[in-house]
Amino acid sequence: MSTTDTTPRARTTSAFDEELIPRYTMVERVNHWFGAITYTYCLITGLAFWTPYLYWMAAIVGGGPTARFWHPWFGIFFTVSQFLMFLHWSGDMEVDNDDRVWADNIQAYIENEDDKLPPVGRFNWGQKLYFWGMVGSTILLLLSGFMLWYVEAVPWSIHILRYVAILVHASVALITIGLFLIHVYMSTILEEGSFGSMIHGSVTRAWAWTFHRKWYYKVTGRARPTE
Amino acid sequence: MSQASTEIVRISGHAGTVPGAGLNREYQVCKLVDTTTCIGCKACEVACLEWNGYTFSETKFDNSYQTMPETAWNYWNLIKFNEHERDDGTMMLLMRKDQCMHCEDPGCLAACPADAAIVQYANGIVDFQEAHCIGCGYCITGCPFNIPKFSPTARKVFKCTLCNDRVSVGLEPACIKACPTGCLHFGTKSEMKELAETRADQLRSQSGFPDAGVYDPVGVSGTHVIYVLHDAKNPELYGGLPRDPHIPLSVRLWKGPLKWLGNLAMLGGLVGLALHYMRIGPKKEEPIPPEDRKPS
Amino acid sequence: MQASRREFFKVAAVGGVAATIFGFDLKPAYAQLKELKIARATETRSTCPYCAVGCGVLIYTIGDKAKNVTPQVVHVEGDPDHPTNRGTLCPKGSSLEQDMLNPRRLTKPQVRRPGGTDWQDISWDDALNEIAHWTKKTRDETFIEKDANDRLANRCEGISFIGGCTDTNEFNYLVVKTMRSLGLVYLENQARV
Amino acid sequence: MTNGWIDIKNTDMMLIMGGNPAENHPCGFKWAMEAKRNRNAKLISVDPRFTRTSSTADLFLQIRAGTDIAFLGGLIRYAIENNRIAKEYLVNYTNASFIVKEGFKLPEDGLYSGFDSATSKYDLSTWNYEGVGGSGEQGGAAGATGHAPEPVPGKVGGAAPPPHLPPNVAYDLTLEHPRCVFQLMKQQYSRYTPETVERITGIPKDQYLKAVDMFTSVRKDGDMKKVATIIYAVGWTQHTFGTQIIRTAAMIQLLLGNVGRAGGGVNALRGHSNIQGATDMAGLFDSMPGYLKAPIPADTDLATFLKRTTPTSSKPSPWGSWNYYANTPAFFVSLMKAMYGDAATKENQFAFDYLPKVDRDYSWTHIWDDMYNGKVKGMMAFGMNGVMIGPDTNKNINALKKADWLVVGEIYQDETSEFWRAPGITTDEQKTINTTVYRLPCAGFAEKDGSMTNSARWVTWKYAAVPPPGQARLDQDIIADIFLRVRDLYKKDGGKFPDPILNLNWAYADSAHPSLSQVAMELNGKALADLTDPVTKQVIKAGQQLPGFAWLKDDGTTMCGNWIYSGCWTEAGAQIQRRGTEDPSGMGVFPNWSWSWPANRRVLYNRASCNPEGKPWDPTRKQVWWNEAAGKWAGNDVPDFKPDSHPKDHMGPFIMNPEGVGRLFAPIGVLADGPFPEHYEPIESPTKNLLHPQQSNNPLVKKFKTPYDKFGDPEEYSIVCTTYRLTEQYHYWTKNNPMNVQLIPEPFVEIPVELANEKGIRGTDMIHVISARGTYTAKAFVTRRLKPMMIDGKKVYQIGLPIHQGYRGIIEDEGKDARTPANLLTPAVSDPNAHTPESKGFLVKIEKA
Repeated sequence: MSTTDTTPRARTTSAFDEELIPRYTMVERVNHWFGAITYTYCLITGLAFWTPYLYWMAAIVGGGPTARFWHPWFGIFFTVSQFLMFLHWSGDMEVDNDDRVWADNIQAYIENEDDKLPPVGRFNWGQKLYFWGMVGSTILLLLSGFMLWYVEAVPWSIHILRYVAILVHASVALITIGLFLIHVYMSTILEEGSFGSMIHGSVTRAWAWTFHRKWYYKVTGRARPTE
Repeated sequence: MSQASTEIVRISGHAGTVPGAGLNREYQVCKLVDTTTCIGCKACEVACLEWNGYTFSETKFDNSYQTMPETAWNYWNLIKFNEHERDDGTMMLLMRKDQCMHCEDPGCLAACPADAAIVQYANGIVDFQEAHCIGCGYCITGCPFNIPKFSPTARKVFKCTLCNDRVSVGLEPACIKACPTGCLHFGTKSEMKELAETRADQLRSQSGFPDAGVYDPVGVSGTHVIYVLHDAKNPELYGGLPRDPHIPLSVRLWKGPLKWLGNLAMLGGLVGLALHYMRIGPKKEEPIPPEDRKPS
Repeated sequence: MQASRREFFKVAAVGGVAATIFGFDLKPAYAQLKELKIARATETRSTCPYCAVGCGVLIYTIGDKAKNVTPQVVHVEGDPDHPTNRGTLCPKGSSLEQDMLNPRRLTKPQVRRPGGTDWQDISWDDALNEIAHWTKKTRDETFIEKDANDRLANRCEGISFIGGCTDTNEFNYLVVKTMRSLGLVYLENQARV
Repeated sequence: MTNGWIDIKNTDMMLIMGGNPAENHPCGFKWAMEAKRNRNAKLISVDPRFTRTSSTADLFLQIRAGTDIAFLGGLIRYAIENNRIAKEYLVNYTNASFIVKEGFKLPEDGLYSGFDSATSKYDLSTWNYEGVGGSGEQGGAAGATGHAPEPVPGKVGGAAPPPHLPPNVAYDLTLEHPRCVFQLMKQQYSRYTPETVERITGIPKDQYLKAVDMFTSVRKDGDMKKVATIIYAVGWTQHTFGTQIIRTAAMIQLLLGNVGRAGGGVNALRGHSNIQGATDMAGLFDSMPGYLKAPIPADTDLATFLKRTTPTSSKPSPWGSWNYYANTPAFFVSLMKAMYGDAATKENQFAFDYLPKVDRDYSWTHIWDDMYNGKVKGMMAFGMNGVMIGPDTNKNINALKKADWLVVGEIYQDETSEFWRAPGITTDEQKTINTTVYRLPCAGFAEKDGSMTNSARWVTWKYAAVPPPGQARLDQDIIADIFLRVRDLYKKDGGKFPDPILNLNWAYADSAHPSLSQVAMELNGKALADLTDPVTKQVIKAGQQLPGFAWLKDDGTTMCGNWIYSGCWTEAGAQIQRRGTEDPSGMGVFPNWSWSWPANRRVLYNRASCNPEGKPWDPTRKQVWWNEAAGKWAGNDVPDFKPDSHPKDHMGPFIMNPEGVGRLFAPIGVLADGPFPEHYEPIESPTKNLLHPQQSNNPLVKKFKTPYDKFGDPEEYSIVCTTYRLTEQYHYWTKNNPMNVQLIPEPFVEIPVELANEKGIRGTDMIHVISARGTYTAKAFVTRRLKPMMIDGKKVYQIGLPIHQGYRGIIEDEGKDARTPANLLTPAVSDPNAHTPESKGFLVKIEKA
């Protein structure tokens, strides 16, 4: 892939390229969708509570009281899925030196000039950022959410915590929304093949080679030629 | 249309003053609680309970005459008892009726996300509409007086309505009616303010309370429940009446800048992503170069 | 509790006339007032049975006192016309509704027999007959016609009547009439203690 | 109350002592607050505890329970010493100038003259005024409040004839005569110095002086315009010298000229809705309706009885005395006509023999003692929870075990009907208790009509709102039914002296269900023959309702169930149902609201609100006044006076006293234990009487002899305990009411912080309060509202406990408390005058449970 050639190269797919290699186990996928659904539920209901202009969203999920009733529970379900994700993926989420270089050149990634970037492992720096962002946010949302859920359990003498909770919950939720939007955008529209991977659990060799080359080498057992 | 909204201020083709100007009624209602004549009899508590149909919740003796530590979802009106020794060694039993203050600038309403769950009437009553309440509890956070309380059975939040069902037909609130000593008064805000100031003045000049005063906190733009206190400089003595209540800063930030910033960010994010797709487009997988097809 | 919950959530728009009295601008879609629970209740004037201030109370009952209706108490509050309490009530007076609607009320005559360890139900007729027999028996056994100095005494020292604090004047007078005529001298009242 | 609830708003000064109206009469207390708000009136609260009344007071003093006479006696001394007295009032309206017989001795040693230690009785002959003109001691009796002398049974001829008041009394208007009442009073209270008061009451001298100065300031510089009131309740009554405490208050009010005046008076706050009516109707052994005296065996016929009980006036000869009780024969005969109708004839002395004759004390504590001793075999208790009310609950329970039968008419399950399963009585023991107990469901207040009389003597009709629940029946129907069945038995089988039963007037339209309006009309009275007023020529036809008690006759031509209620239901209709809300004078008279006895007067003795010339002491608070043009008394209130008595006739304003004036000195045993109040210690007291250690207690108090009548040694039981009600609860009634139980969920004991620290007790810890008679168990309420006191140099603690909880009730039935009635602790000793037991001020010790 030329660094100057902006015209997409004609695909020379081969059967080899289209061979599938497993990327997510069944458990990982189910959990991911469990997380996705619970998050989306929290997102819809949360947005309904966030602004009157989106209060109609509560109607979609059964009306305000219902939405309010399930929102914290779905938050907990989401937390459970986050915890499982943590168990599944935290090992692959460590940021290494390649990632730092990658991060420094993120502009190239945004502009689809991926070959200016160092090859990445199972997850790139952006995904790791998303992962850790979500893990951290979940912890904060959980803590602040409990304080909102059982607000009267926070003694009046330290009711400043109630105030902190309300800001934290909203602010962190906004952060997750930002992360979530990018995540959804990239995995459904931007990066062809990603969405399928979370459905079927596998990717093509080409996909793996293109986007997660180090991982490709690792799972196919090929050493990187330059090494 | 109600009288409140049909008050005439200008008339076309009319010479002279507006008839009725200066005579128009003031509609802002107000409860006056004169703690210096409160005898802590709890008639207001029972009257509230009876009128509103809440009957029994279990209480425990807690080394005080006070019925329970705080108001409850089904106990909107609570007298707080505090033993206090003055500097000269004389004993005081400070008793203050705690209930919704019906703030002019209500923190509960500011914090509430549910459409029409909290309304403020022209007469100043801040009313929870349980039919619209979603039970989120944000009002609990928004209230600087710790008044709204969540009912786990109803899954909604309740508080004093200032008996709007009674007030709307020209009756006084149940607590006011019951009060045996006249420590509770009900009328327009300006009348109550005047009565309160007169009483505070009497306490200063006649009863040896130089710090007597009226509690009508400006932080929430005034309240529709005002207190006369023996010691207006130390409202905390009266069961933790806040010295300077206001809508919490965090609620203001949350409902103000944060909300607009957040909305902007979300909208901006969506637009940005769309533009990104249009300008840069999808990432596609590429064929694997031959060198990487070979097994190592 | 059930009833009161229902009551609480039952909302009804209040007519425009009533609503304007204190300046409500009701937009029913947004704000609905609880209906006034005594709007069509019947008002009966009574006197609080507790302390000797004698506060006037208004007892609100459902039903218009028509023949086929047994009234039911829904609310009690002070009588604003009464010069002493002017509509106010203390915590005891304010809870009078519960004194009337109290599941702990006694509703049938009972007797505890000698050596008994529990109550037994008894009909009014049997109970009053037995009491009348006891009264006559004890009176006849203990009646003193003449005292030790041979002066007329005409008293019965075997029976005592103790009267309560909330009985009406008329009841008290009937007690004095009947009990004095039975010769009772151990006739005492809450007034003493 | 001499005055009324609303009238309190007219006062300038309130001494609230022995009562806690903010808690026990909140709706009446509003008028005290009105006085504070509108008149800048001052409120002094004197109580063993800092109560919710104290929280509104300008001055609070913590007093040792039972030392009120010392406090008030010191107040009398202070007022006299500082000339804060109403001289003109004192001279003209009280017996201050009356000269007392030679030989009368003040109780410097604790005893008045005439004490016989063998019988523990006083010879009353020296307790009298000096007569002028020899044969002075004819006729005349003690007067309105007197107590029947008790002949000694078994002694032929009974006791010596009671002394009588002289018709012409020697007097000295300069009040200088050494034996005049004023000088004796001054001498009596000269011993009550602030220092002595401090040692007895525990009130520091400086605080005490502040209080008495504040109270007497209404008479500063001879001013007569201001008015002070004294307000009390059973905190005064429930002592072995309770009546004398109240008398001391009355003396102060006479001394300061506060009686009869708007915003003044001596105001008893009665504790129950119709205690006043029950007293008026004489549901008490020693009186007949309208405060007529009960006959005694010495009253061998009607004439003897009437002579004994009808006072004759006794006064300085130039003065007048209406002596209204001179009409006793008319009142009594009309009562007998009401009771026995046609069976009461002139020939049979209006059935005088039908009435039981009392020869001794049959009062409350005696009932239980005599029941314990097997004398009283049956009891009917209607709305009266005798076990709880005590005193000495244990004794009452054990007395009931010995009774043959008990009838309880109640609306809730009460402790009295369930005495046989009181805590501690096992099932096996229950099987040995042979009392038959009937428990009859009665009607609640809202289910009955009828009238009740409040503390201000207002007789107000109420209407039934709902029918009684289940099989419950109206109380009057039950009493009627029992009576009619007994009458049938006597008709059928005969028996001992059936005449009064067979002849009782029971002419109610529905005899089994007497209509209370008919009974109320009987109370008012009606003419039995055509009557004509000799002056106005007004005619009342036979059968017509009487307009008032002035029409009552002693010849059997009128009948009236209670003379003081005459006027309550006239030909003009039921006055007690009136609802006029107008108050023309603005002084809270409300003359057209219901009706008050006597004769719709709202402030008693209101003639005394004017100076001797008939002009109001304070022109801004005009109650009544002499209208020279009309030649009669006029007023905003009904004058409590002879309407046409010209001021220059000098008729005394206290028309119910034979003297016509107020009694600073109570002569001839009107009060059994002394003409002047003297400080005695409660029967159980932490200290000897500092005035006369050899005579600590009231010498007339009797102790019973059962094993339950035990008394504590102050060495062991060193804490002074008092009992009280809480505003949230009503006696033993609202403990069945969830809302009130919510307000006060559990019994507790209020103890001072210092005592708690000493004993290692923290708030809400369970503790035992132990007296010589019983143990009460509840949670500790550790408070700074009770402080340790220094009594004669010794540190004394006071504690207090509410009386409400027992062994039946919401929390009791759920087993959430120790089920110990407060009156397990109290002693069965009582006041020799009013026979009220001493529940306020007894000794206990406390222990952590």
